[in-house]
Amino acid sequence: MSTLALALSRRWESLLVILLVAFIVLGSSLSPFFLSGSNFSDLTSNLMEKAIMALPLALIIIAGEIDLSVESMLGLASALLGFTYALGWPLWLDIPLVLVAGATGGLLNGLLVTRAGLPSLVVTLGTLALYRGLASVVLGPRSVSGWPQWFTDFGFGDVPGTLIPWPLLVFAVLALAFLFVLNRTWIGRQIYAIGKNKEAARYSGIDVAKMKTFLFILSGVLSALAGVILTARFSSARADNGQGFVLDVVTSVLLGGVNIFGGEGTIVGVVLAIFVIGVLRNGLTLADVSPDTQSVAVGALLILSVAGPTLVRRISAARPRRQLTKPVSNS
Amino acid sequence: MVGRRLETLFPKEHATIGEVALEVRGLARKGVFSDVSFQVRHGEIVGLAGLVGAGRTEVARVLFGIDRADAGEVLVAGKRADINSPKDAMRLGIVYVPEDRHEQGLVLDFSIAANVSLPIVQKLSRLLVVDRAQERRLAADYSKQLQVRSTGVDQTASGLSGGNQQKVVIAKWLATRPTVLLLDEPTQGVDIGAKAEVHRIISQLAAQGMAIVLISSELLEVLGMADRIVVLHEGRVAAEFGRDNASQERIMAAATGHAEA
Amino acid sequence: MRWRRGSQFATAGMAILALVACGGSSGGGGGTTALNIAFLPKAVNNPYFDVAASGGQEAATALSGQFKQVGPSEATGAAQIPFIQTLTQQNVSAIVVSADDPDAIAPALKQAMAKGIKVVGYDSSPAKDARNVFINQADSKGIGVVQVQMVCDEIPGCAGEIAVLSATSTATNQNAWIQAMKDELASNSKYAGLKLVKVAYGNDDPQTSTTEAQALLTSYPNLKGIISPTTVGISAAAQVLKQTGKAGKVQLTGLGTPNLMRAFVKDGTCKEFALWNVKDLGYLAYYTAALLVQGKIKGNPGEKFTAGRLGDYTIDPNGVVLLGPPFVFKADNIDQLNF
Amino acid sequence: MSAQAIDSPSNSALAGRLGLERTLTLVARLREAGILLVLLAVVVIVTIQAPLFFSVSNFEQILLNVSLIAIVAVGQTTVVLTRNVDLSVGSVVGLVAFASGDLLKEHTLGVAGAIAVGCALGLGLGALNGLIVAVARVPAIVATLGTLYVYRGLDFLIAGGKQVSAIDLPHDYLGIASSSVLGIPTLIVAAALIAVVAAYLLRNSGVGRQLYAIGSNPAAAEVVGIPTQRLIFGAFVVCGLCAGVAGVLWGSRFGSVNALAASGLELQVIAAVVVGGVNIFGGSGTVVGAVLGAILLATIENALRILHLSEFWLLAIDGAIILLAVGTDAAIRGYFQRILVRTGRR
Repeated sequence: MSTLALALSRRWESLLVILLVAFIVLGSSLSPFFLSGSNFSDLTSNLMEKAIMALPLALIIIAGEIDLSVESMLGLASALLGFTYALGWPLWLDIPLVLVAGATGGLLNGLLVTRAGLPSLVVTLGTLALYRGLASVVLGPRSVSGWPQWFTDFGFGDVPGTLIPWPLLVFAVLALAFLFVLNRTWIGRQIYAIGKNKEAARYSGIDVAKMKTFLFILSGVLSALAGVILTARFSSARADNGQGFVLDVVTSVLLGGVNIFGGEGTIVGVVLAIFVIGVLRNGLTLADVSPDTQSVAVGALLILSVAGPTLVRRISAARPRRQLTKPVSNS
Repeated sequence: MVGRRLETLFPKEHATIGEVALEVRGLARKGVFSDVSFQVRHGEIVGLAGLVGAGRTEVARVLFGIDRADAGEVLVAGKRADINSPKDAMRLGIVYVPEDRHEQGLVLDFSIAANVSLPIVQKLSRLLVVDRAQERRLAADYSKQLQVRSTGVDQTASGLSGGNQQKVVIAKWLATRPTVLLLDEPTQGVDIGAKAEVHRIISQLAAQGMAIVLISSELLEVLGMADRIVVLHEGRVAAEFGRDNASQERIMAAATGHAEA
Repeated sequence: MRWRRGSQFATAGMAILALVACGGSSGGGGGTTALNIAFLPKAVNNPYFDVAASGGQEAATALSGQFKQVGPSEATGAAQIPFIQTLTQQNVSAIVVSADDPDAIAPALKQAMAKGIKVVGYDSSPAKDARNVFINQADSKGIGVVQVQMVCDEIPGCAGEIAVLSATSTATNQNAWIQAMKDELASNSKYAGLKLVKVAYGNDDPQTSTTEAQALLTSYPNLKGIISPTTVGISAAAQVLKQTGKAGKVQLTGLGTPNLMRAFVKDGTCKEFALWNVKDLGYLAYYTAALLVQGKIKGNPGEKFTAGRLGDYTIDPNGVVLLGPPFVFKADNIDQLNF
Repeated sequence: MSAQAIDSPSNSALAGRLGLERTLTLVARLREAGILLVLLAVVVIVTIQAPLFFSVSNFEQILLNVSLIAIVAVGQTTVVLTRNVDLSVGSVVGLVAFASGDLLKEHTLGVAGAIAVGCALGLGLGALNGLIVAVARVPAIVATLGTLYVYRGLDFLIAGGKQVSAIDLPHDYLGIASSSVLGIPTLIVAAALIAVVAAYLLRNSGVGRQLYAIGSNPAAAEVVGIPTQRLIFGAFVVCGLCAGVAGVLWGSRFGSVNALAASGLELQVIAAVVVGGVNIFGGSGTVVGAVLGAILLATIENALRILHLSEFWLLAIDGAIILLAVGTDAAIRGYFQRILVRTGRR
């Protein structure tokens, strides 16, 4: 990563830390019950499914593509889990099956984008409808409940003796793994190369199609995992689980500093942005603002997180170019 | 430039011509080029001349695995090779310095070190982690060897001059230790000084035994650098000349389809 | 160089975890005796629940307690969970909830009860062990029987295909009434001629209910009657019958509010429908919650109590309080009630 | 120095493009014929299975369901032509539907006034989309994903849980949906009118042709001096206006409106537009195609109901159709491009 991009992302991340603190202050001023351990525990547990889906989506957008179908894959996974569990199959069989279904959905997205060469925007818009439709075909209006105690405790409960929700542990491990892969490994280096210049990556021997397909599969699997966790938390499998999540997931990636055109972005930024949105929504909820009205704020955040940098870039471009220290003779 | 003897313009070192490194027999791609055959030996520079649109870049893209041939075969060191992707080509020792440096050659936002290591970044990693020290050492060695002028291997490629950028692209492929080097308009859009340095590098590589295919629309460059010249006209081999019996007129005649007998 | 920036993540991450870990349950003891009671209906934009809320407000002013209503915009079961969590955080003294998915909200309600918050079910009961008392507007059997009886009176010869346009498939009250209707149709020979062909779900959303009602008419051309045991469904069905000119040919009955159905009863699209006094339901639910909060009743079976203007009530063996018999609205009595 | 022939890539690309242009409109014609064929096939198959499908009243029911989606599809087509997409149409229809319904309920405005305010509101919301995309240069997918939730959130804010029921609405407003002109329901006539006017303008007016040029090759359009950003802004305004018109008629059609009206409509509209041959890569496709696409989807939905198949398949079919239509688009486009590249060999 070039030094310029690093400086830019570090400045963006410190902006997010300030925003996080600001929203915590806003939250505590809106309601006396905000600053409490149990509230932060609830806030975090409501956030984990979206957070888990934001990680692979960050890699996909850095690689220059997008995946809008994540919330529908979550719904389909929840419906399949309910369907198989209602058949009496044990959970240790249902959960892997559901993750495989997630991988298959991701593979379909990947092949349509890399082999058929279709734009990922339209493909994943199609699968957003397709997977949600399949979920309602699998489970219809039914909801499956009666889950084993350990399963619902995992979804809804905290690690004994603390206020840390179990799903937070899952997310923390995944976040550290993604941070490691993106920053330190050749996979991360290739993802940045593909995002910054797809042609140069291809001409450097990188199998762009295989890498992108892998990322879509990863997104499918983790969306399915999020579906399992949400089913546990709600202790009820439904075809309409996860509806409307795509806004928060895409916003946390773009607010996190990932460039919509690919090539730039860090996991640290995305994780910070996830909690910024989580704290904002929780503060507004405690002030009895309905979730849908909250989406006005989150929707605005999404637009600003993309409009902001482009406007800054255009303003700085418009200013007369100061003489750079080293004359660049690009003859 | 007028009247100066060819040798002073193009520093052509003496290279011992070795075995056939790459042989192309009857290569064809529907509607683009057909029945293209030529050989490149170790230490030899084969110039591919012809007008723009003659299909020279398309041949190189097939040899490097970007496109697939419809007919013909490619032999590397005498053995038949099946090249379906750039990765296959690299494994066979064939590398390609593309015509468009910015679009296909470099990731401008990456540092020199990151660009040089890109094709072999997987090999430079242990347990997935990229060995940054080895990466920087590699980049530093090749920068010194090719005399890349920069503030250091951490400088972003976008800050380099055209000539230095081209050297980084060459360094990037030398790092893979290739046997066959395909060069597509290597000195296009490069200042005079850098052009000479690139030519010096090319002839040094040939001297060290590299088999080189030089695609160039500059007749003087082809005449000055190449040991043998293959001329393409509308996707077909129009003529082939040795270094001594080639001339601007003969090449232009072949390139425009008026070859004598 | 890389790890220095990583440390920034560590500091922010630690800040969150530290707050979460050491916070402990500083939320303080359960609800105090002050009457801070919140209503949580299946969905807020539903006129039926607005009327119940007005009853709750009336009881609140009578007992000088606080009343507020929060809830999701769409009647999907799981959507109520964040609201229950928030009310628990806000330390309300009691939650009066109509469950759209009784099992989904059970864990959250138990967590609230663990903190001393009283939970009263109304209209549609949460899981039995996730509430102190359930206020049932009318016993399910009674509602099922009266609706079958009404559709039979309306259809000439009391024979032919009938269909049900319900709310959501998971609502306990809807399923209980539909089951009661099926049992009544099977057991009572009087209804041998009636055949229930389809149960459609309008999700208590006007638009879905309209398209589902249309679908019933097109898919079953010789349908004789529609029973819609939900205020949103019955008014949507009435609108469709009028628009397609099938009013009078296809009978309509179910549960509806007088204000919504007045025009349709007057023009004969829907001869009669049943309901209960929704306002009283809200009043009784608030009153019972208040008594629980003040400790005047424990919610044990057999306990007797007076609920202000509504008089005396007893809690039956499985913790349910019955509001009263269903009330049948016809053209002649529809003007008396205004809600 | 170098005997390099001047052959800048854009000249040959532009020539190739115009050739491609004629072929793509040919493709659009083929696509429209294609949809009619599929439509005919569906009608025939379903009629065999369930004869009562083939009745004037049922067809009228289908067209009635289609009318509002078709109006929004007309607006969406103008946006997709410029290689953009507007995901917020569902929320615009919902917000306008509730706003105009509420105005009528509180008797602040007569029917004509409410309709005017509704259309103006739609136009304004479309203009805001246009500003974000054309001025702030935010990609349309992100901008309209954001405004989808912003407008829906505003809908909930002003609705505040309230609902506008049939009895609150004036009789002649409700009459619009149930009235008919020369025997044809007014909604269908309105939709047909809007489609015809839009089709005419897009094909024959200068602006219309420029929209096609922007979509097929934005760089070339800029070079030729077409005010791209201003036209893209205009396309979003038209899209907002169409959604506004549909929003105003929504209350009349469904009798009651709450804050959830028309949520999810955007997927149905995009499916109709894409299956109607409007190329997602921009630059080709017609309003007529989009309307035919909407009719095809509505016919399939109606057929599902008649055949008692569970209507849960609907959303899955919408998704599958988007993938199928875009796939065939790409295949056709790739095929023609290969021919053109091959003849004008580089």
